[in-house]
Amino acid sequence: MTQVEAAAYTGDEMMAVAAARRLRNGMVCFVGIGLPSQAANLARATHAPNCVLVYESGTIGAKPTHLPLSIGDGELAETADAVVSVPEIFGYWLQGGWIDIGFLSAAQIDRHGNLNSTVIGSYESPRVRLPGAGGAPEIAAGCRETFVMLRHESRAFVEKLDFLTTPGKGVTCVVTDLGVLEPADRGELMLTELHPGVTADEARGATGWDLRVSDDPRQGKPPNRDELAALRALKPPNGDTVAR
Amino acid sequence: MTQVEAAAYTGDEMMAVAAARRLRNGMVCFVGIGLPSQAANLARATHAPNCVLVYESGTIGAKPTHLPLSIGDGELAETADAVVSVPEIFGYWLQGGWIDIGFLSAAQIDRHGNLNSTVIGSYESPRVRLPGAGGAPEIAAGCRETFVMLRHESRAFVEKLDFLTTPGKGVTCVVTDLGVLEPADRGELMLTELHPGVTADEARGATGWDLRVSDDPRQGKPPNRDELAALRALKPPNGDTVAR
Amino acid sequence: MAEIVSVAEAVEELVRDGDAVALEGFTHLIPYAAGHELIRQGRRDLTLVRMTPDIVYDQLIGMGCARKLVFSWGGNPGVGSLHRLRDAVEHGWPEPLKLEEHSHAGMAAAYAAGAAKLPFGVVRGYEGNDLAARTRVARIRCPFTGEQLAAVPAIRPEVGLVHAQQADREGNVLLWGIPGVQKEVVLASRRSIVTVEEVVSRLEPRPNAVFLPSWTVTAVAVAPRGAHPSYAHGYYGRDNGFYERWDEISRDRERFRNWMARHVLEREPLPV
Amino acid sequence: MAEIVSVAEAVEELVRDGDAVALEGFTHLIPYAAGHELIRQGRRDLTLVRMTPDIVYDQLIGMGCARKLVFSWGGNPGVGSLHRLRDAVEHGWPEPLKLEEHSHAGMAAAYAAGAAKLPFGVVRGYEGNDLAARTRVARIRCPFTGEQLAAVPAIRPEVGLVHAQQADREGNVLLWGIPGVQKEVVLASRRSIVTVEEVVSRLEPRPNAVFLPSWTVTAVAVAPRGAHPSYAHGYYGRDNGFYERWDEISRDRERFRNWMARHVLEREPLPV
Repeated sequence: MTQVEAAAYTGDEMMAVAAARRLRNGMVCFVGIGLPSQAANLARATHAPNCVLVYESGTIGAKPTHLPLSIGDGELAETADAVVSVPEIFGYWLQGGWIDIGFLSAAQIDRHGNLNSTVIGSYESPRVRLPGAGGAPEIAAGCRETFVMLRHESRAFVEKLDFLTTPGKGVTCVVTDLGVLEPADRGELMLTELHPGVTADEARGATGWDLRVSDDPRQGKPPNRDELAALRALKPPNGDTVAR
Repeated sequence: MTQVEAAAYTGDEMMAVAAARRLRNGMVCFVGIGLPSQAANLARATHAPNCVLVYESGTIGAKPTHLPLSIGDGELAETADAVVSVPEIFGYWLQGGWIDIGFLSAAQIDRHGNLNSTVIGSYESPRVRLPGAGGAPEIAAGCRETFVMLRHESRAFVEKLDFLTTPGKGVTCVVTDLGVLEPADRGELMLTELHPGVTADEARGATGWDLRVSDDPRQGKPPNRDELAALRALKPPNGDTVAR
Repeated sequence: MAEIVSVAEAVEELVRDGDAVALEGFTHLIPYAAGHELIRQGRRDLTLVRMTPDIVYDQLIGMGCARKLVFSWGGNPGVGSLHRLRDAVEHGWPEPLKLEEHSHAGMAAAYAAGAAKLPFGVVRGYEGNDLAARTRVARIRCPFTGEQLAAVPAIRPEVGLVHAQQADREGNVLLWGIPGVQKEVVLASRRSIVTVEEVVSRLEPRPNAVFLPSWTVTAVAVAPRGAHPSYAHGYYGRDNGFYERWDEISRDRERFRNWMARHVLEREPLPV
Repeated sequence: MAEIVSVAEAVEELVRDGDAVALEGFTHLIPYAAGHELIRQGRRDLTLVRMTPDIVYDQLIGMGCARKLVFSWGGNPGVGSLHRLRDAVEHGWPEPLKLEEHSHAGMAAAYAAGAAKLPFGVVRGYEGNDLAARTRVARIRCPFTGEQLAAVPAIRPEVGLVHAQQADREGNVLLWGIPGVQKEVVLASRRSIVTVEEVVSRLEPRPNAVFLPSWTVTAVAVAPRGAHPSYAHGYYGRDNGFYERWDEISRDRERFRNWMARHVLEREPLPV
């Protein structure tokens, strides 16, 4: 398939494509809103049509044709194989051990994949109050693997988290707009793949700790036309009220 | 309403009628199979049409037209307002405190309303192995009141239980084929009502402990024609397979 | 048995200053009409309980109704921050807000424990992070395996408020679509208010439906479009545009107050 | 992903002597076809787990398949005793049977804990009676209120066996009507077998339905009327007459064995 030139896609699109390529057909994914939802739905629209999407709103096997804005949009319930309560989705399904891949994002990540989505600054008087834990700690603990998706900037890739919301123990890959990091010795994240046109030095410069880079980082492929077309077809609905 | 002569009804029918009369319209009843199911459905068919029947199979607001043989017959699900799982019916609904009256039976009862439905003889080598606890201990603990229905015989009304399956703390009335017992001082059961034609001495003779009798026990009324007709119309279905 | 009354009467009668109230609905069926009534009646010092505060709690907090927030994820889904929530936490405006925060799993277990009238729920969580030290959680040991787990205190609000599609004339309630923790919050609460899209003569069985018998609900009130800008499955869709516009409306204290005065206190309908 | 195989293959491959197996179905959808296959294949030393043993466990016990029974109510519903269960407990025939007995609430909580992969479940119960001393239960203290509650060990069978109305070709399963603990037992078990009335091309959403995705089920097998004499909502009713006749068939050891030889081992259909 023809590949697309760098200028023809955004960093977010590259992230979604890189994450989607890591999903195999039949995998069960616990998906949040935004980039993770894009990646998982892109996988479904391309090479992994039987990828199973589970949203924390209790929709199991949702098959949205457009990206939902919230994790509880009506289309998720309408297209799901089953809709269960929130206590059940966290108890029987996530903690129950049925999910292969959990997707997470955060405001900060450290070299061990630990995540902060709680505060910037001190907890008692934060500079920025972030949304908080949500399902993240138990997603990271309950899924077989955790994929993190996060734009690569030194204020996000930090030496020390302001708050540890989610332990990084289960993180098996971090997809950024520059490349992919994977845990190496003692769980420290190492840059193992670079997106097209990105150098290891750029990634180092965007990381707040002394980033380890694998000997010969893989060179990622740009999105091909099919991937880009499928991704753009998932465009979220516009802001108007949709009568159902 | 015309009343019916003694010969015209059985002891079990008198029990069902006496128990049904104690149910008020709108009460929520946790019902087992057999006499309790008869009593509660009789109340629904006569003076308490909005009596709510909850069966431990998870059927809430079941409105059977015939008495079910098992607590999980299909008709219960078909006529119920809601059908929930067994963990939910015991967790959210019974333990959750929503039930007014729980009905129980047993093989043995003592003077404090404690019940045995586990073994006759010793636990390790029982003379008779009975079905066991089922929902009884939590029904007695979770409902506002417990009604016991039990044929009055000295082998059932015993000085000492062979096994205490269900504490009698919540028992507010025991309906037998001879009369009605209610807890008096220190929770000891006292005979407070006699069915038509029954004497206190008969009840004493059918009780394995020295039965206390209230000063002037109420004289129960026999079933009237409407009650008997309604009760008999509830006759369980015959044993043949009913295709659904 | 639930009484069928107006939203104003239900709130007037059942919600007091200082109560712990839970307005639930996981993205779907969020009880905005009831929330706006709390604001119009000027309730104060509320402990607001809700997994995902959403815009409705941003509004209650910004209007000074809340003393404390119990929550697990406080953002504008798919959009960004809840600016009034942030302003209260970061700058104490209009007044300081105490936080008790959980993870979704913890809070869901706490509601389920509340519904089952157990004093605590158990989850495998709150481990290896900074959250445990900042919230109400305890370690509990399995008496069979020795494993250490997290116990979260049951949530038993004074008043649970949810929105549903339908009630019948007896006050029985039916909702369908994403059920969230609505059943749990009604069963866990000491009193409950259910607003509905409409009263119908007969509730029909449906896939994924939750039935709440009249005897579990304190008051039912009719509030058509009472979940807007959230949605009511089968009635109207989520107003994603409003969620996006809220970001701007709520950024500025004055603009927020003016908007609330006009559209909530004075009930001027939103432009369609 | 569930494989679609025959009942015999599923049992052959997934159930071993000595396993803890749970054949569930609360009155409804009891997996008789799977139970009879366990008998035909001569499984031994099974720990049989089930809230209400029903006739299927009377048959397994009487045929010498079981070493232990974990249960909460062991009778013939609406009829009386399970004579083979009683004979095993009272006289050790055909061999002694160990009992671990619970209340319904305790056992339901134990299944729910198993499904949630928690090591124990919590109930307010097992208090003031003689049961606590005779079963696996422990007291647990609420770290917030100090209340003492009962902890029951989670049930995590080696194999969970349930019957359902339908599967699709991918092995997704749908059941409806009284759901009992079927979802819990499949999710709690290490391996699972679901027998179904039929395979359909598309599973339709229905009220009170339980959907089990293919990836939660190890094997699906088609067994029409596989729940008889229990019932399958929408397919056939409960054979109450058989439940009544079983009382006589099972009272006598010889008559029981002859009946089992003829109708289970040699599969002679019952007279209609």
